[in-house]
Amino acid sequence: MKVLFFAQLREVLDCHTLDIQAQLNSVADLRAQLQQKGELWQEYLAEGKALAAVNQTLATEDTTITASDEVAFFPPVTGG
Amino acid sequence: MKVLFFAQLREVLDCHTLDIQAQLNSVADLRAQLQQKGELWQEYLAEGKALAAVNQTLATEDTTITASDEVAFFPPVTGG
Amino acid sequence: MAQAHTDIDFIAVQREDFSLAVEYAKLCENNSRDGAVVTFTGLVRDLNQGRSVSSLTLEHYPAMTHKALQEIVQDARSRWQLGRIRVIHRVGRLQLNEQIVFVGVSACHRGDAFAACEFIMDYLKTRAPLWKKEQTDSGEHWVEAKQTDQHQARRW
Amino acid sequence: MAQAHTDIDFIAVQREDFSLAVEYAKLCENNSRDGAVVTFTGLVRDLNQGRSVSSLTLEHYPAMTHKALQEIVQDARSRWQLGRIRVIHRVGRLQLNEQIVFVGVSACHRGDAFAACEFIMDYLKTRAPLWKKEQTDSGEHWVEAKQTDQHQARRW
Repeated sequence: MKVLFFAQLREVLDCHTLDIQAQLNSVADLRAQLQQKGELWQEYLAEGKALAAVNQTLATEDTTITASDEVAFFPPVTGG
Repeated sequence: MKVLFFAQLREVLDCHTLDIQAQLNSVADLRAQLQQKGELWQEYLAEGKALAAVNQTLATEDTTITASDEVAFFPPVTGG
Repeated sequence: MAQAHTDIDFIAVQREDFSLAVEYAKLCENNSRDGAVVTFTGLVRDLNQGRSVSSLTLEHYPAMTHKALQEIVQDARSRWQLGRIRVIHRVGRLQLNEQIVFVGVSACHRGDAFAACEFIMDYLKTRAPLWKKEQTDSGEHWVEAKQTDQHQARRW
Repeated sequence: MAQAHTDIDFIAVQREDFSLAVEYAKLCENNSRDGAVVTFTGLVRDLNQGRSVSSLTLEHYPAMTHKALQEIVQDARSRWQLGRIRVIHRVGRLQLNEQIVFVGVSACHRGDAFAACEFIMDYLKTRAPLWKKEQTDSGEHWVEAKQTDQHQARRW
């Protein structure tokens, strides 16, 4: 699946897009897997610190994901 | 004192301005006195049907009035 | 302190139309402090309480209207942190779709601007000495005050 | 039924500036049903959380932003009786005093227009994927989400 990062997250992780092949069932699974990539990933992808969207809709930790989904992680939004 | 009427009240009573000489102490007194002028006055100046302002500020029945005041009666407002 | 704002509040009761663009520019120009601007515009609509309206005549109590609006604006200032406030109410004959009333408020925070703008309209509707007479397909008559306006004003 | 309104809602995410006068005209033209128009405009202000701001850069999630705004607008339509809705959010680099966001709502009744306009702003602030980076006198940094925005969105 395609994983995107935005704003501070994109900058701190120095990563805009990842392609993940692993079999994962939920946003929580994906988050846990990504957090293993290093200390910064551990810290900045913590629940509450990074929101998630699945296929361009805000998601919860339970939201299921499949290989064809686009998942995005980003900080709490600050537009307006 | 000068007494003014506006909108429907002005039309129904066919009166825009009155000059009242009597010694009256409150809006309630003036209202009662005016209501004696006839049936239409009785009906259309009833409390709740006609608001009062003393010197261009919304008043209550207790508001005191003197000979030099400008008192106005009008229907509930409908601007905006 | 509210008194000190009198010179930066703009209140007008007039026959002439107004321009939202001009009013908005006056709320914004040389104002880099306020990040939020809320405006309300009221217009003559074609249906009111089931009657087909073609025009309105707005009567008012000239000596009182400006003063009543000023008191409402100062009341708003005592409740919220506001930047600039502009209130315009038209009087006389107004045709369908014409603008009747404008309230514009700037503030640092949007919550204050929204609350003050709605508060001013709610109070204006129940406290400013203005009366509408409608010209409709069934003749001309005075608009009756609405209970809902009383309720909306009592929320504050 | 909310789906049916999609064609009369205008939602734009753009680099270009917008004109309040043009947006207001589009809310009003050939619209004699709605007597109330409420607009909100957000601008780049000089002070934010104590820092002196000279400009902002707005990043967003292009594939999602429009969709998120559309969902917020449809949510508003399900809660109030509304006429027309227009939402514009700018992205890219914005200087001090520039316009950031516009929300305009028309309705028969002013209470609906006020509530929907504020609701859309509150939801936009917590649900639309946009992020501000400030250029200030102490360097460049990402704006932190405010607790007050979360509280304001939870009221609805």
